[in-house]
Amino acid sequence: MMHAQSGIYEQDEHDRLRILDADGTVHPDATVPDLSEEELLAMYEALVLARRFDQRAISLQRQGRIATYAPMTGQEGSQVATSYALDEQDWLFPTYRDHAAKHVHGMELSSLLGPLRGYRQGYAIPDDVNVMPEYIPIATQIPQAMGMAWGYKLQDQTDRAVLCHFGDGATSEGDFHEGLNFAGVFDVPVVFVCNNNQWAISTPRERQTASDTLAGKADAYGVESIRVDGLDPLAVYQATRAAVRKAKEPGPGEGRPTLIESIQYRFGAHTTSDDPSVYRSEEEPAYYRDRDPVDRLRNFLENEGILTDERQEAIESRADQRIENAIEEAEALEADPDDIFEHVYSETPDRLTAQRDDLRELREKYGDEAFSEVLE
Amino acid sequence: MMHAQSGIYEQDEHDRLRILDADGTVHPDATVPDLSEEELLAMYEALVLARRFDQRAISLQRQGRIATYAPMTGQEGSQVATSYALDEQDWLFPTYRDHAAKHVHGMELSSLLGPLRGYRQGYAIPDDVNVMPEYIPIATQIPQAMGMAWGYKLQDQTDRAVLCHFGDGATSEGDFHEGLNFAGVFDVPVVFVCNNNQWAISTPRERQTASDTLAGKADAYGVESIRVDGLDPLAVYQATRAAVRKAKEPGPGEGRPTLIESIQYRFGAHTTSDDPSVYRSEEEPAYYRDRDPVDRLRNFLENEGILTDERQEAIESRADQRIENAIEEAEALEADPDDIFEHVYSETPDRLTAQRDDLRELREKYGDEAFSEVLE
Amino acid sequence: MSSYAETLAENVEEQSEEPTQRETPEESDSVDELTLVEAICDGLHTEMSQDERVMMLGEDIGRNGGVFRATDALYEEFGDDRVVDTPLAESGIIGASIGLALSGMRPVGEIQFMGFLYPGFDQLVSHASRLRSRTHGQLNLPMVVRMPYGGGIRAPEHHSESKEAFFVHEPGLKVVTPSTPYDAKGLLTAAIRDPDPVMFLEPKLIYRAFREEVPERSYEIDLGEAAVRREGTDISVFTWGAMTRPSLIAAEELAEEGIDCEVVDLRSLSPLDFDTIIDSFEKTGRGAIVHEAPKTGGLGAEIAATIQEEALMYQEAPIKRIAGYDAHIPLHALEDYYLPQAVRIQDGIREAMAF
Amino acid sequence: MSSYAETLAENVEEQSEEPTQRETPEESDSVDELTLVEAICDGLHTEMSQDERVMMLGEDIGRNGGVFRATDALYEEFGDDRVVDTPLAESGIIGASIGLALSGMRPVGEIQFMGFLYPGFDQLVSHASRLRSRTHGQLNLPMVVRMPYGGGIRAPEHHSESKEAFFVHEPGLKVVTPSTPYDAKGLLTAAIRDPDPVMFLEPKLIYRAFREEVPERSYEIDLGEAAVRREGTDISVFTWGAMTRPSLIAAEELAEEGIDCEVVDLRSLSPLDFDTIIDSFEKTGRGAIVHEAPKTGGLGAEIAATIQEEALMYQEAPIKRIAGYDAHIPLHALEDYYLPQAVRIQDGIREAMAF
Ligand SMILES: Cc1ncc(C[n+]2csc(CCOP(=O)(O)OP(=O)(O)O)c2C)c(N)n1
Ligand SMILES: Cc1ncc(C[n+]2csc(CCOP(=O)(O)OP(=O)(O)O)c2C)c(N)n1
Ligand SMILES: [Mg+2]
Ligand SMILES: [Mg+2]
Repeated sequence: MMHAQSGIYEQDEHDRLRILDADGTVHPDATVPDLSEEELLAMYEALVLARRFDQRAISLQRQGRIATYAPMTGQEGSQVATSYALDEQDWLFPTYRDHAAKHVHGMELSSLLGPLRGYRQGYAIPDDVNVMPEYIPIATQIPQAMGMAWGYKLQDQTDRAVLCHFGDGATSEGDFHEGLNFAGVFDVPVVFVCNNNQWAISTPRERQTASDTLAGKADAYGVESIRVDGLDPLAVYQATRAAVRKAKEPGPGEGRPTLIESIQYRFGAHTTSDDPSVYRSEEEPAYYRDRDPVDRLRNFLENEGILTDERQEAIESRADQRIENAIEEAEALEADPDDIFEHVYSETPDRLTAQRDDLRELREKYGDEAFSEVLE
Repeated sequence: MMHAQSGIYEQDEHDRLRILDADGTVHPDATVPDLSEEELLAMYEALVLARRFDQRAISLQRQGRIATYAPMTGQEGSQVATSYALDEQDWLFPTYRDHAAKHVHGMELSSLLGPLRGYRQGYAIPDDVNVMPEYIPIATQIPQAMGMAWGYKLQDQTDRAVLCHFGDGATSEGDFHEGLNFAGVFDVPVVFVCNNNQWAISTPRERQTASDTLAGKADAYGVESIRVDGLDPLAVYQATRAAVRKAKEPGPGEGRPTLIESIQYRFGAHTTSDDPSVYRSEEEPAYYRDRDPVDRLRNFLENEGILTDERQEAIESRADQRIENAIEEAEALEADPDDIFEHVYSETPDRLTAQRDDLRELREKYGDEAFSEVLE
Repeated sequence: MSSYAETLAENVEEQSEEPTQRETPEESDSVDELTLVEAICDGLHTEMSQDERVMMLGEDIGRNGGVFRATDALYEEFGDDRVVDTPLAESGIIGASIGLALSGMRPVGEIQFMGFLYPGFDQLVSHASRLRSRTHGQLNLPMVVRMPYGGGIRAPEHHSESKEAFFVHEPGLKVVTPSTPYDAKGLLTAAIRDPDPVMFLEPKLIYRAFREEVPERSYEIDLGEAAVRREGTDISVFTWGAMTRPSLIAAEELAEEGIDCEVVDLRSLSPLDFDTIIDSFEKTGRGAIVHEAPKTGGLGAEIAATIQEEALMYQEAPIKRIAGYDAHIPLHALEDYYLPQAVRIQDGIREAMAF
Repeated sequence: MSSYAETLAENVEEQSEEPTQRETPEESDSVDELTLVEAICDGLHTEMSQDERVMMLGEDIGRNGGVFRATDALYEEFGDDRVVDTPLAESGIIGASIGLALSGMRPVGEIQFMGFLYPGFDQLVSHASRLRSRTHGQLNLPMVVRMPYGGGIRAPEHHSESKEAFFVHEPGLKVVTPSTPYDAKGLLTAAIRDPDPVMFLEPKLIYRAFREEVPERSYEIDLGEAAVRREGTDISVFTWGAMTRPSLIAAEELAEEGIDCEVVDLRSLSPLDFDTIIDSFEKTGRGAIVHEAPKTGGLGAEIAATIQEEALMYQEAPIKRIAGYDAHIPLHALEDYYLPQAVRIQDGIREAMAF
């Protein structure tokens, strides 16, 4: 069986919510969500920051300054928009690719870089930020996000929703199924966002499942769903905002949980260790590149007279400055080998303390250099 | 949240395939499947045998002659019909409740009783029988049945299908999801039969999932599905036979895999260790008892003039005789403690052989009586 | 606001590590004669009454009261927001428990039998065990996963598992198993109050084997501490759960032959109480370990390996492992031959003595 | 009938235990200098060429050739019926492998990293390990589950797992891990031909660390046999996988201090080659075990426990376990402190010698 050319059938635009056309003009049937100029500009600034962060991170990886990185170019629009649709008290469950989503919901840029430099400190969540560490084992966040939402509902904290990101590939895992099924049964305030970027590493969407759409899978759980143009930040914002509202205050006959299928495209490689030219054609991205979310929002804002060249410049230089600061901070991180033994349990068991002491002794005896030998 | 009275909403009969009305007359819109008198009688005889086997097994358990048993009264009609719809070379993946399905597809009655008496010999599959040992961990058989069907397709053995049983509860497990999704993607010749008996132990169907139907879950995998009245053996036969044919020779635009939701009711307890009066009302079964599959088929056969009193008597006494023989055989089973160490690997590792020898020595030294002490 | 939520709102400090202030009823010393499974039910009841954040989820734990009645009558008392029948999905149960704990609840999940835990194994080892460590100590997961384990009850396949070693090898999980009703309630209470995820393994063979006095008030038995069940000078027998009783019986019978066994019930399998283990061994110089799980890779290996590491100079004989064989526990006709019976325990101890 | 199916029809005897007759090309001794991952790819290639029943399934193993290129170019040669990209679902991959094996195929499943195996753990321990035993020997499961494991490559969380002990504790599974390219091909060939399910663990740290001569023809290395990599008289060092190299390096450096180490590469972790282990230990009287997994409950415990059981009279010092610590392997900035480095290995051996 030859794979159908991936993404082709995702190019019918009539089955999904969109607000901006490819060139950033407002679609005739659509209404722009109720956002102030400041909000729109801030969203745009976040998009520019995300795009530049992504490019910078890829080059840092090339220089060996960070480890494997999962790029998000083409997907930042959706990421930024989903986080914008959250209230501060809502929680976010991100994947390894959701850098922009994390940042917009409160994580420092430098924290994003910490784990990439090998320090778990970046996963520590500041007290006033509601962002879980990124999930690497695919789909495992889904039952957890559902559980947290359930817990808030049980505690009558009905002003809280939980937003959970995952990819198209994740829909094949058992945890997707179990999580969505619980969400339907217990009617919990959770918003599932499936970032369908058409690829799970080298596996195209068509090979992932024979169902027509990913959104349609929600029916199996009595969960409502919507498909949205994931390269249109305004459409994603609108759909997510509606889902968050519904999670907190469902109307009559409405359920709290929603599955949003945000239709996107992975412009680049799966990660910096991946070479997509091995498994997909160069031409494929063209359709999507023509709908680049950053350009689209910029065109819209320019058309609306909100974005001037001056503002654009300021936005870009602020972004670059922040990224440089973040890199500096991240590169200043250090970790004590004692840290290996900390926080495994609330109280460190004796055996583990003894192991820490052993390592201390060895370091004293042989010096830290002895540990930096290449193992292989 | 109070559970809705379970099963109520399953009582709308217009959404499912049926051939016989409650009283066994042929439904006006239906056509009786093309089965000879002999086949119909044989099917009925299997039903009578199943019902009597079930009653006998329950009483054997009460007498302590077998261990925990999962009754099937009310579900035998569907079990017998699904196995009748198979060709000899097709494989069957049963659960712990599918005694009749196993027997009709070739397993001896005495084999069914073996494991219940504590001997795995009953799980050994005679060479000319294609029935897997029963699956106890819920839903785990689903990816395996799919894999076997896939293997036959790869080997171009297109005259083979695989039929896989599971319950309503099983649809909540990740393995249901992964198995059906693979089946859709690889288009394999498998027939999934969901025996929706409205209960997973004490959990009613409504609590299992918020989806409208279980059959509808197949859409999420691009798999075709059908709902059938599981208390109507002829309807189940027809649906299964069609699914088996399609698995082997799909028509244009048809997929090979099918999910059949066979709508049934668990007349009795989950197992002999279960007391359903704790969690469900006595009245509930009445609706279903009025549609008892054994009565229904008998009425039909009597109406058709196929079943006479004489035949009925012969069928009953043959059934009883076969059951008694099977019990005798099963009660004659013995096992050598050496058996514990056999068949763990193709060749028994030295350590395991040494362990066998240790046990032999202990038995010689202390006698087998020493091992029959109650542990607690 | 539901009344449940109201009381919760009073009690819940988001992510607070401190146990909530407990109602301290008149310190009463009234006791009941309870079986082990009743003591578990009582422990759940006591803790749910005192801490509104405690809730339970699992298969058939509600109206049905659990397939072993471990949650009997709790549904009626606490309602279906706090005693929740879930869909049939173990990864869902454990994944949900993680999320519930993160939201400020104290979930107690039930897995119907240890043999059905595996669909949820990933949630345990990839997340429950790691969220504290991953977040540099910033998140904690006060959750309990209860499950009956072990053989001997003439159950079908998959109902007699004893794979505690899987959990012990995973850093970040605590693992406990009681061998008496008193301990069952005390360890369960401590497990529920503990800020870390605790696997609470229930030896179902002795769910109803005997009764013991169990205080009505709540009390904790510290996690991480073994109990010396019988003092002795000749050999140390290390065991846990349902194997404690046959080990004690063996010890009594051997006493008549002049072999004086010390029987140590580990109770906490992770972290292990190595101090008690080593102290006992240094006293006796000989050791035997009794467990149901297959010998190879079982927890007995860890205990023997540690003893030879830390107390080789005291070791007078090989430490004997009296364990399940390296085969799957057979269907019930042969299970008595598979599990360590008193006869096997005695024989093993005699062998260790004779060396 | 597809041409694939045709050749299959010739080759396949349903449930036959015998390996099919292999084409025996001119017995050639031509060799290539291959890395370990190349040797794996070569082994897969050789076996797929010779036995049409062999097929592969996993995530990204097709066009992409596997994230480590272990299946490089196999898709192009054998087509997508035999090198199958599956949906992203590990229970699906292992469950499907079981079914495929039952149908007469010889599936080789790939799990992308050991840390992502757990969703499929249930299929492994509840079924793959048991179908032979459950059916009283009537069914067998010739299937292989391959996966890269171990740390040291600066990978993200969950990509450095080393939990071989989980599989070893489960009866019915075979577990092997190569430490050289030559062994990689030979063990993999044997694993594919074996009638039992084999977990094939690939030490990814040394996927490309060095090259070795690997014959082009196919050959088997018997499962269940350890290899003495360095003979020595003073102490036996037991290790496997990627830890073999630092252990050998340590041995060479210690030789200069006059400590003569015997280094035993276990290769087969289940069943373990206890004969070789005990023989070596009886010769040296001292032992050390080196592994990446957390110490507690790791395979080192089994080895030490067995030695003291069977060779206590020879034991001159505590057997030292040089292992991962009882914490999760840290993110990469600290992983060199976590994994047993040559310096730690040397120090541990010196300690065992000094006792
Ligand atoms: C359980 C599990 N299996 C395999 C992997 C390896 N892996 C990492 S990312 C990935 C593809 C994920 O695809 P998708 O869900 O579409 O997300 P995307 O990367 O496209 O954002 C795979 C297979 C993993 N991380 N977890
Ligand atoms: C993985 C797993 N979890 C839990 C159980 C315990 N259990 C046995 S039967 C059952 C209910 C199954 O319900 P359903 O799938 O509807 O089948 P039925 O028994 O009604 O035929 C449960 C929870 C199990 N066998 N396997
Ligand atoms: Mg994707
Ligand atoms: Mg059911």
